[in-house]
Amino acid sequence: MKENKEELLEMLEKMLEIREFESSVQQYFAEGQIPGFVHLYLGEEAIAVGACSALKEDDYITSTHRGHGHLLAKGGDVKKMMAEIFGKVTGYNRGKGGSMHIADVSLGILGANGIVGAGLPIAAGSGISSQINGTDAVTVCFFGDGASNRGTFHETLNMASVWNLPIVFVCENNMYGISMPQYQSDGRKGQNIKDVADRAVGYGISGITIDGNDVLAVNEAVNEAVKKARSNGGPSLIECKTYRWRGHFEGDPTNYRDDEELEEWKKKDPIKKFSSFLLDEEIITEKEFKQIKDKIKEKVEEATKFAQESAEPSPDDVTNNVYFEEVE
Amino acid sequence: MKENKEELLEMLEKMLEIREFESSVQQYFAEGQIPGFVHLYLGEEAIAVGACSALKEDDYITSTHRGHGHLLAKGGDVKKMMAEIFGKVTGYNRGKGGSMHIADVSLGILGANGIVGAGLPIAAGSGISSQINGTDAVTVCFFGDGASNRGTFHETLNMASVWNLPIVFVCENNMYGISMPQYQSDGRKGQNIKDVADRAVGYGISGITIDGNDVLAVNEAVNEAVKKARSNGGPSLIECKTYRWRGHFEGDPTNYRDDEELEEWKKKDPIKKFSSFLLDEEIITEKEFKQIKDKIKEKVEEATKFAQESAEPSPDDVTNNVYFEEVE
Amino acid sequence: MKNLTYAEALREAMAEEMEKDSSVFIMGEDVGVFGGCFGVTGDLVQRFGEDRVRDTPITETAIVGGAVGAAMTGSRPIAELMFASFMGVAMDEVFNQAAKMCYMTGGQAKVPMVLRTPVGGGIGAAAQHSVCNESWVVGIPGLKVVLPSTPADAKGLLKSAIRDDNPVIFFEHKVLYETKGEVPEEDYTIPLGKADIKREGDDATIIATGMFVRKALEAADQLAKEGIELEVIDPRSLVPLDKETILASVDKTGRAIIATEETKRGSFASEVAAVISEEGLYSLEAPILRVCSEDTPVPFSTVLEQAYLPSTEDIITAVKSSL
Amino acid sequence: MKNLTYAEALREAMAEEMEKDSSVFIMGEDVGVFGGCFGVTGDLVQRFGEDRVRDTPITETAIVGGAVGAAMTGSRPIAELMFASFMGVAMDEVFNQAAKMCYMTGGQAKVPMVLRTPVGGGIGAAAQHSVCNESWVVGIPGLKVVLPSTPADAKGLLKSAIRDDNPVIFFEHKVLYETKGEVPEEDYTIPLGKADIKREGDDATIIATGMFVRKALEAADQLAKEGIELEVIDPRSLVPLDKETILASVDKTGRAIIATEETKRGSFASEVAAVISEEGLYSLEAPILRVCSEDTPVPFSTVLEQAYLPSTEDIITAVKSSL
Ligand SMILES: Cc1ncc(C[n+]2csc(CCOP(=O)(O)OP(=O)(O)O)c2C)c(N)n1
Ligand SMILES: Cc1ncc(C[n+]2csc(CCOP(=O)(O)OP(=O)(O)O)c2C)c(N)n1
Ligand SMILES: [Mg+2]
Ligand SMILES: [Mg+2]
Repeated sequence: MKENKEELLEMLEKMLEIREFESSVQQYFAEGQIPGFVHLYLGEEAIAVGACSALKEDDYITSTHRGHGHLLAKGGDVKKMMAEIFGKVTGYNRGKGGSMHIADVSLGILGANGIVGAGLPIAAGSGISSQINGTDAVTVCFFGDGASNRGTFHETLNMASVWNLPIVFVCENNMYGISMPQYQSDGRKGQNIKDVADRAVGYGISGITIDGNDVLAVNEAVNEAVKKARSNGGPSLIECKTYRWRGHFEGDPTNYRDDEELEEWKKKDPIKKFSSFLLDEEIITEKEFKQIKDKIKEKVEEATKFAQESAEPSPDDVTNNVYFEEVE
Repeated sequence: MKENKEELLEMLEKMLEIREFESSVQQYFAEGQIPGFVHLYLGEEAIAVGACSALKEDDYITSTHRGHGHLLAKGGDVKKMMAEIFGKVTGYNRGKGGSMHIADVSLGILGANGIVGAGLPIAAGSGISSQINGTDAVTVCFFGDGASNRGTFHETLNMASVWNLPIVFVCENNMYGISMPQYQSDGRKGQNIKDVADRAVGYGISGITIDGNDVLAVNEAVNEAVKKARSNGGPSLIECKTYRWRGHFEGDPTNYRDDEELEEWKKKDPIKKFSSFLLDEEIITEKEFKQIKDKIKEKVEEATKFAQESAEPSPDDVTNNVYFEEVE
Repeated sequence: MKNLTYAEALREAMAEEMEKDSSVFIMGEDVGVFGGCFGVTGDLVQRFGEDRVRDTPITETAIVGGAVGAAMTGSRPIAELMFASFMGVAMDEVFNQAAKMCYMTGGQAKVPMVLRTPVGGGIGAAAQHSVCNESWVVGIPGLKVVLPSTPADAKGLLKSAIRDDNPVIFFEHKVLYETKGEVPEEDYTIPLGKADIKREGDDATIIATGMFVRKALEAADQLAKEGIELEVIDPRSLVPLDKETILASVDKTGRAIIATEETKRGSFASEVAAVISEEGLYSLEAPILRVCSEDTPVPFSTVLEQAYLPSTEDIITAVKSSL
Repeated sequence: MKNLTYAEALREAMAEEMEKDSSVFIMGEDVGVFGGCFGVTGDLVQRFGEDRVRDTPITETAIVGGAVGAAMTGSRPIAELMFASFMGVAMDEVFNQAAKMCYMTGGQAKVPMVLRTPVGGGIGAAAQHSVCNESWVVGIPGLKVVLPSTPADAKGLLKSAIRDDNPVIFFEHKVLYETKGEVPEEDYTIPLGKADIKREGDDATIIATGMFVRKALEAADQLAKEGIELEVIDPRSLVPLDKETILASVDKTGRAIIATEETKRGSFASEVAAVISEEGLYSLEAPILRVCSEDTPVPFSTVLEQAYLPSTEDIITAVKSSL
């Protein structure tokens, strides 16, 4: 567990950064400034931050369609991310990828991914690279409860287990895959088990279920799993229970769930939980908290401004980057 | 469990029929009379027979590349099967399918399949049909230990569970997928668990492991699972431990396993086991046993003769059957 | 006649067939209470119940493979893939199972299933949600392939597809879902394999599909002002392909331009060009031109996506260069 | 020069590259102690160990997706799919991941992976083990696609593919594995994108791939006796395609026949026809003909499979009909 104040504050800042970032994306999408689809991470901040705080810069992550939080937590640049989401040439992907495809390969961020479950085999690959190239890099593979029903989940956890790959599988169980409940005793459900972590048994690896809204719990669990993976102990599965505050994508009417359910979960706000802890334990003061919030707000505002003011890609760029070219 | 003599003899006959059939295919393949690939079921007869003896004619099965045994056990016609394997126009598939694609849709045999694990989603489909059309048909889905590592296994068991489909998943764990051991504590392995049945937990269904060389044990387990499925109790997974006597396909040098291992398993010959039981319990006499064997030998010889003497398809037939045509 | 959107017309087709035949059912992700990602299934779950409008887990392989098995055993599944871009996930089921089952079994197995799925860019959905992958299935023997361009075609073709005893890949174009058109009141079907001449003309033939029928018609309107008369042919079903109508038109005009949203290389447009160059070469007075998207993944930024997609202007330029 | 089989040449290419570059590794089903289903990897596991010659479970999706991830993170995977017919299982990984990663990330991600896999019929392996599915990947921007016809080409092209910083689909033809040919002693590569004129001639151009290069050369031998001189072009890499060589030849001969083992509709052969009809129409003195397999799944019986596959005789007939 993170013990010193500096590390705890870093986590708080990241969570606030994600919250602020996503709120801005929500707003600018509603205003029509952002094209395409966006899937917001609001309410799930503790997972990305708790998990990525357990990683070193040269560790890897694979992400999902709901990737902004993961990327920011792994150190992604706020400006380049926002610019990418706005489709600008200054974005991480030069405007070619957008929200669902942001990557920073130099930071080990192997990309958000528009195909549910596609990040899992890619994580197997970075795990293999650690073995082939003899590095101690660990991969954290994020995916949703819905993704855990795809064949890629099965094939990857199996491969990771038989090859003892250094991977931590972090399942973000936010209770839904679009309109499909992960589990309910009666009626439609994505799977017939309450805890996704139960699936670990089928691969001979450890699987645990934790409170995904508790950043310290996430950090502790992932930390341990990372240590194990780094010391050749193989993969683990960690299921983090959480809830997405917004619809599946912006524009989703959420006609498949109750407002009360959302309200219940809002009470479990991961940021409120963590900041209350830090305040109660007198690790930070209200004033410090406010300062951090203001700083983050400014940072995201700057990023938005950067994105808005950046140039569009040139139409001629459309045919670049189909094949890789070494840039000097 | 099958109690009366007639039923027990039927099972014995089927096992012998498969043994004889496969031995003939082995021989004629070696002689060059059969083109393509053949995957023999020798040594695994108890599973197909135990399982299919629990089914009614309008129940369904899905099969695999190693399908001869399943098809015969479900009532497939020996002549049409042999003719198909020889590529003759009198074969089940008019010579278009061959060993890996034999089907008898009218008997609920939804086909052998050349793609490992492809039978599983198809079994989900026949399960759905039972619900849509309000029949009580149950589907037995056969697949190997190797297939249980494919995504189709995962997706199908999950779907079957959430929709409570009437399917019995019968995993034939013959210890290898080609050269890959299903499990071993050290070295290469297809999966990191000793029993494939452990995977049932991940879908919230029951999973058991049984002796796949004991036809009565298989029959009993499948019978129970079929009853459950037929009365709306949903799917089950039954893992049957067995061993293939021949190489993966005819021509396989089997450089990945020991002769001793084979010899050990030959001692557990499912036919010897069952016939000894029947003789010991005096359910049949040695003489009856010999009579049955002779009858079966003759039947398979006739089928082979039929196959050999049948006509080749006409080259013009190549373009027929791409699309379905109702035959009056 | 009534005025319906393309999405409504599709829904009507499904509802009518489900009413008529209890073995017809729908399955896919979020097709139930959510009403489908693009709203096509809408209220069908309320009308037909959860048994016949099945919400699946995220499990494309089992959806398509399940449809194959259901179709082989007396049902008529309509499976929905939320985006055609996801077809890769279920490609073995499309290619090795659905398409081949009848042939492999020597004609025994009937696989009356429809796989509905939206293609196309233009909504900023980027590389993994915008593809036009008609060419993947056009080359697979055993499949039929449809791509309607109007509400009336959508309804009539979908009803034929549901009644067909073979697997039909039924592409829909996302941007067309909300477009409106006249649809007959009475029960009708449109046969698979019959092209529609959407506009007659003598100067050049445009073979266009999906969204590009609209763009071709726009181009034709503009060119008409300059006295150039385009014949616009919408094959509607890509397989079987109505070669006769296409070849007759090219013979009349001497010019063939194929306009589709696919990336150019290895496209359905290439196939049409190959057919014309094989069976209609002597009709040609100019090269066969393909007006297609750039050979790149679909980019996200609106500017880039517009550069990627061919425009009405591109069609006009192609026509003029061939005159 | 040394005399090697196509399979041996492939193995040499891998061994040499693995010796030179420790980030190159192999993974696939039964590529280890079994030596590969067609014996291509042979003794490589003994030479390079189980870490670099990895036997996988039956898990094509994870194999190809794993190769993508490994390639993005500093390795150079050579993934083997036991049969190209199984590509559908991993199609999303080929199409949405491997092919698009570089473009989607704006050029950040490099995906230097090779996917080796055998195509082709002729061995009675029936519908699900015999396909030639070049067309699936020829149309996917971001991939390179190779199909060698001789041992020397196989070795030189595979070495280029391994060194390439992009995903390369490397098709091999099953029936060619045991064919022999001269292979240079020294280290050499053959660039992707350069066609080889396997025989020069003035009367007609045959563009042929894989097994059909052999058949085209047989046809050329026979026609030469009648005084007809064929030019036989082997593109070797289907993407990038050496259009210049093809168009120059067609311009010289005035006739283009494309001979590949694929089913005809929607094939790579169609793409070549489309290119010629678009960029070389005025060179043509006769229709462009495609000599391809029947548009059916691959049948099992030897008689039917021979009827399905085009023969040398079919090529001769096509040439004559175009003269
Ligand atoms: C293979 C695939 N199938 C379907 C989709 C459409 N889709 C996008 S997100 C999503 C739900 C994902 O659910 P989950 O994995 O739980 O992640 P969450 O959205 O809840 O974070 C679906 C079905 C897709 N992108 N890819
Ligand atoms: C998707 C797919 N991958 C690989 C193969 C090649 N193959 C055929 S059988 C086989 C092994 C199957 O093992 P298992 O499921 O245990 O069945 P068994 O052969 O042992 O009966 C393999 C890898 C295939 N046919 N399909
Ligand atoms: Mg979820
Ligand atoms: Mg096995």
